[in-house]
Amino acid sequence: MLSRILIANRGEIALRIIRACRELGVETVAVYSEADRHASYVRLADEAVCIGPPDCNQSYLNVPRIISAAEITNVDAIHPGYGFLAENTNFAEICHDCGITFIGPPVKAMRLLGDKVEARKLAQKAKVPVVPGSEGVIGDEKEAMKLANKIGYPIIIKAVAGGGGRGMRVVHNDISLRAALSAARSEAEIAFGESSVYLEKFIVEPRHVEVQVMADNEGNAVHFYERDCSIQRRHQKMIEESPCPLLDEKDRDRLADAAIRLIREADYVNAATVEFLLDKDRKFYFIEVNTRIQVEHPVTEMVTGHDLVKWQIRIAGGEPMKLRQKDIKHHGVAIECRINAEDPANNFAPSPGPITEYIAPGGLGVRIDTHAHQGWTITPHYDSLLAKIIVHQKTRPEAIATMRRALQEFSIQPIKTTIPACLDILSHNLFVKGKVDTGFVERNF
Amino acid sequence: MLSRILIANRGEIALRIIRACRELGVETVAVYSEADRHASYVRLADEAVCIGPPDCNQSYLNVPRIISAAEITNVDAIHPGYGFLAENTNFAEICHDCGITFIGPPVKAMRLLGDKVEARKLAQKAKVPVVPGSEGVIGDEKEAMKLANKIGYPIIIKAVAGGGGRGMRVVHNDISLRAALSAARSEAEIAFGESSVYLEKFIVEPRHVEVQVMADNEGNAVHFYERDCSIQRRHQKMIEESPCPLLDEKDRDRLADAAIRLIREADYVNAATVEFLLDKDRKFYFIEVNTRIQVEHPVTEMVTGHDLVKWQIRIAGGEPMKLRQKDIKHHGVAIECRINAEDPANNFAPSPGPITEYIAPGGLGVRIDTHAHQGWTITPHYDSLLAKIIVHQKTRPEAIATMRRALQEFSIQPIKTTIPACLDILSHNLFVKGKVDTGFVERNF
Amino acid sequence: MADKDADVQKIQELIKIMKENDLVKIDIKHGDDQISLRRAKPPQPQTVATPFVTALPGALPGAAMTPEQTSTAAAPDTAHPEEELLEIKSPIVGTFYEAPSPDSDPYVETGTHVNSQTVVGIVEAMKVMNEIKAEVTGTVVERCVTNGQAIEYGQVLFKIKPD
Amino acid sequence: MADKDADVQKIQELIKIMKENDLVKIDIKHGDDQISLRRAKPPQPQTVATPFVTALPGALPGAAMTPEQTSTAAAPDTAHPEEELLEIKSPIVGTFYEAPSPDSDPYVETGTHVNSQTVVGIVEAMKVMNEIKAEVTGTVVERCVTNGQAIEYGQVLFKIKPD
Repeated sequence: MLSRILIANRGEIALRIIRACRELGVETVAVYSEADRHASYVRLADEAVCIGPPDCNQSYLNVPRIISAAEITNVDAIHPGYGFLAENTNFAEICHDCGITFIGPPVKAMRLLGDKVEARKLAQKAKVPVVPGSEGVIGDEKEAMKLANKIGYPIIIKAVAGGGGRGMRVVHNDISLRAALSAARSEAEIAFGESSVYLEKFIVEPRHVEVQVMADNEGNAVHFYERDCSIQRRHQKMIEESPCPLLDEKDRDRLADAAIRLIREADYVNAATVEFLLDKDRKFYFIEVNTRIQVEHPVTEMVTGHDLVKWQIRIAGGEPMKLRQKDIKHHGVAIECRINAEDPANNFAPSPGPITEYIAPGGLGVRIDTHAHQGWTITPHYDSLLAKIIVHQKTRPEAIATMRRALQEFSIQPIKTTIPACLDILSHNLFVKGKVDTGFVERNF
Repeated sequence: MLSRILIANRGEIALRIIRACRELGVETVAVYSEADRHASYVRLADEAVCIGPPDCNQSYLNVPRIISAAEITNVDAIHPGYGFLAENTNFAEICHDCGITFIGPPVKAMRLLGDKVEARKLAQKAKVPVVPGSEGVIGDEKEAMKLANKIGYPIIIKAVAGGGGRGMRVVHNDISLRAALSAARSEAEIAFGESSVYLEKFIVEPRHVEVQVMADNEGNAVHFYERDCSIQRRHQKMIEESPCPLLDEKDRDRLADAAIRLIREADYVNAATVEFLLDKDRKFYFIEVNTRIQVEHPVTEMVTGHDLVKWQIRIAGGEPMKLRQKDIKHHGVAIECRINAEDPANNFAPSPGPITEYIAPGGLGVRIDTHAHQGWTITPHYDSLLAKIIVHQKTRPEAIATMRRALQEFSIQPIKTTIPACLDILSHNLFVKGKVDTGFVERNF
Repeated sequence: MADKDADVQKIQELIKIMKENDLVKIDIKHGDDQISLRRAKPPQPQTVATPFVTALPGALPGAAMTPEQTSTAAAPDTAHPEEELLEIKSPIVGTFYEAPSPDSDPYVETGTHVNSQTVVGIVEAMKVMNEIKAEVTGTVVERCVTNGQAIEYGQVLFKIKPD
Repeated sequence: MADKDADVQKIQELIKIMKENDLVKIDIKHGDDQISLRRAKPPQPQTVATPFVTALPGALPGAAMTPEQTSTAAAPDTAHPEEELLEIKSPIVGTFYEAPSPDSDPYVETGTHVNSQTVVGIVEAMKVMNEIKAEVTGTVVERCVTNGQAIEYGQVLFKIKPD
C-alpha cells in the first residue's frame, strides 16, 4: 500500500484525490501555485508545497518543480488527476526514473494508446470495431468509389494534414463523390500545402459513449459499464450520464467486452476510459482511450458504488484487485452536470471573480464535487470548472427531476455559471426522451 | 395526488420537504417567523407567508395562524415535519375539519399510539414484546418478590407519579428488594405526595433500535429495516446508523415483523417509527411509536434507496403504495451525525450567531441536509440542529472512514459545533467495534 | 439559449432586489422590451406588538388553540423618517376586509381621522372576523391592502399621519 | 471530551491564524498549560521574478523539461516597511545548501556584503545544484532557512539591507 502521495493537480480533482487518500489512511502532499495559495483543499492535505506562480507552465505543468516537491516531501507516488501532466508520457517516465510511483498506466501502454494510429491498429487486432475507412491516403477516384461502396455511404473525406474542417467533405452517393474528392484535395492543397486525403465512414448523429475499465498488475481487467457523454458544446462535455439510455443489457455487454479486449491487448494497468461513437443502430466504433481518471468518473461511481480513485491508488500500490466482473453491478441512473464559471448568455465567456454567495444543493441523491465555497475567488488562470453536481436515482425521470431541483437550489453569486444552460438542456423534450447525439446542443440552443 | 402543500416547520426539515415536493412537481408554501425571514429555503418555496414573531408559540406552534396561512394560500395539505405540531392530535383534527389533508396518520391511530399505556396494551395485543412489569401499582413486598422472580432480576422500581429519577431503584436480588421497595416508596411519598410504585424489568445497557414503517390507505404496510440510535447524550440522539451492527438478518426480520404487527393493529397509515430497546441477548422490548417522520430518516433512505418523504406525500394524497416488502432491500451501511450549534467543550451550551465561514464536505458517499450556509445566522429561538451529515458506504469501517473525513472537512466558523464530539465518538474503540449502548456517551466522555 | 437565459436571469435578479427592498412593483421598458413584476405580499421588517382587544373565541380545542392574545402594531416607518408616518400592521394571518359587510361603507378611507379605538378593518382567520383597531391617533394617509386580500403577519394595512 | 476537544480546536484555530498571517511560531503558556507550534515553511505572499543565470541542464526529455528559465526574486518586505529590507526568494522547489560542499565555508553569512552576482546558496532540485545569486546589492542581515532544509517556490532565503 502506498503511504504518502503527492497530488500534481488542483481544484476539484485535487480535493477528490485528497478525500480518497484520507479514507484510505494515506498521507497527502498538495502542490499549489500562488493563485491557489488560499484554496481550502490545500489545508486538508498533510503537507503543502508552493511550486510556482499562477502560470501553469511554471507550476502545474512544470515537471522539475513537481518532481522536486515530491522529493523534498518524501512521497511514494504521484497522482496526476486529469489534464495537466496526466497523459504526459515523459512525466510518467521521469517519475519512474526517480523511484516515484506514477498513479496511472505503465509508460508503454500509455504511449501505445496515446498514439491514435497505433491505438486504431491495436483495436483492430483486438477485434474492436473502428470507424471503417481507407487506412491511409486514398488513391484515385476509382479506388475511392470502390471503398465508399464497400463501407457504405455517407462517407467523409478528410485531409491527411488536416484540421479545423478544411479539406473535409461529407458525401452521400457516387455522383457527388467525384466533385467532393477534387474539391477536398484542392482545399487541402491550399490550406496545408499537401493534397492527400483519406476516406472514413461518416457516422450520422452519433452518441459519445465510453466504457470505464480498470486493470491490475496480475492481469485482472474489469469494466464499470458505460457513460453517455453526448451532451457536448464545441467538443466540451456538459452533461454525462450512466447508463446510456439507448443500450439494452446485451448491447452494453458487447460494448464493455470490446473495451476489455482492447485494454488487455495493450497490457494496460490502472484506470482507463475507452471511447466509442454509437450510431442510431447501436453499432459502436472505437475512437480513443483516455489513460487517466476522467472528470465524469463520479456517474460511474454512483451507479456501481465503487470508488474509482481508491482503486487507482490500491492498484498503483501493487494490490491485486479482488473485484471480479460479477461483483460489479449497476443500479439506477446517475447524471452529472458540470457547472462552469462561464456566462451562457454571453457565448460561454469565462466569468472569474470572487464568490460572495454560495448555497449548494443537498439532500437525497445529490453529490457535490467542488473546491469552491463562499469567499473563494475563481481565478482566470485555469479552466472554468467550478463544481460537479451528480445525482443518483432509481429511474431516469427521477434523476432528471432531482437534478433540476438541485440546479434550481444552487445559488452562486455574482459570477455567471452554466447552471441556466444545464437547466435548459434538462428541460428539453429530446433530452428527456434520451434522444440526443453529439450535435444536439449545437442544433437546439 | 396533492398539488399544493404548506410546510408547517422550519430549518432543515422544511427544506427536506420542499425538495421532495419539487421533485414530485408539487407546489409548496413556506411559513416563517420573523427570525427566519431571510432563510434561504424560504426563497425556494412557491409562496411564503410570515406567520408571527420569533417566539414559536406565536408562530410555528400557533395553530390558528398556520391554518389561516393554509387557507389564504389555498393548499390541499399540510406537512408538519417533526417537532412543533407533528404529533399534536388537535392540530391534525383541525386540519381535517378545515378540509386540509394532514400529512401523517389518521387522528385515531395518532391518539392511540400517543398514549403510552394504550400503546403498550396494543403491543401486547399484537404479541409485540414489551418491557415486563407489574402492569400498574405493585402491592406488598410478597407480591413484588413473586413478580420480580417471574420477570427476572435486575428489576427497576419506579414511582407511579414519578420522574427525574426520584423514587427509582434498581434491584439485583431478593435480599435488596425489600429495602429498595421501602426506600423508593418513602422517596416517592416525599417527592410526589404519593407512594405508589411499580416494577419493571431493568434492561442492562440496552441499544436503542427503531424500525421505519409505512402503511397506505389500502392496508399495505411495509418496513424499511431498522436504525440504531444508541449514541445519545441526555436522551438526545447524536449519531444514528443503519443497519444495527448487532443484528443478523433473522433478528432483523423478527424485529421488523413485530413493528409491522403493531402498526397493523393500530390501523396506521403513513410513516411511523416503532422504537425498541435491544438487550445484549438481542431480545427486544417495545417502547413507543413516533407517528411522524424522524430527524434520522435519511440513514434509512440511504440504505434502502427510497425517499420516505415522497412516500408520505403520495400516501397522504391517496395513492396506493405500489411497493411490496420484497421490493425493499438494504444495501451497505449509512451513518448520520447531527451537527448542532453547541459547544462540546462547554457542556454543549448553545452557540448561536452568524456563520462567517462555511465549507461543507462533499464527494462520494456524502449527503448533507442543512438549511445553513455562509452568511446565515443561527438564532437562539429554536433547536440547535445545524446540519445532518449522512454517509453511505459498502461496509461499516468504510462508512466510519468516510464520516471521519467528512467531519474533518467541515468548516463552520466562528460558532462552536458538535463536530469535535462526533469525531471523538467515531474514533472510540467501542464505537468502531459496534459495541455501544444508550449509556455509552455518558460513560465514556 | 442566450435570450431566454438573459430574461430569466434578469427577472431573478429583479425578484431578488424586490425581496431585499420589500418592493411590490417593478416596471422596466426599453422600446418594445418590457418587464413588469408585482409581488402581492411584501414582508415587513418588524413589529412592535401591543395588546389587541378583540380576542379569538375559544371555540377550537387544544392547548395551542386557547383564546389568542393577538395584537396590532404601530411603529414609526423608519424608511421614511421625514414623513413620520405610523403603520398599522396585521397582528394575524388571514383575509383583509375593509367593511363589516359587502354592502357597508369602508371602516376608514384616506383622510379619515382615527383614534386608538377606531376599527380600521377586519381580518378573517379560520372563519372568525377579527376587528383591527388603529391603536394610534391620526389621519389615514394610505391604505396598503385591497379588500379581500390575503395578508400575512406584520403586513402593513394603513399608514397614519399622527396629529 | 471537553478538554481534549478544547485543545484540538484551539490548535486548529492557531494553525489557521499562523497560515493566514504567515507566522512560523506561536507559544502560549498559562501556568502549567502550554501550547507550542512551529511551521517549517511559511508561504510568502508574492514574488517579482527576475531572470536567473544558472539554467537547469536540458538532461531530461519532454516539452515541459526544456532548460528552465528560473529566477530569483527581490522585493521590499512590505510587512516591515520601516526596515526596508529586501528578500532573496527561492525561484525553485528543492533543498537548500549554504555551501558548495559539506567541508566548505558558507557562501554568505550575516554581515556579508553581496552584489547582484554574489552566489548566496544552492538549491538542489532533481539532483541538479542550482546556484542562487543575490540579484541585489546590500548586506545580509538574516538567513531565513537552515542548511539542508526543504524549501518551496517563493520561500525567503535571506534578508538584505540595501546600501
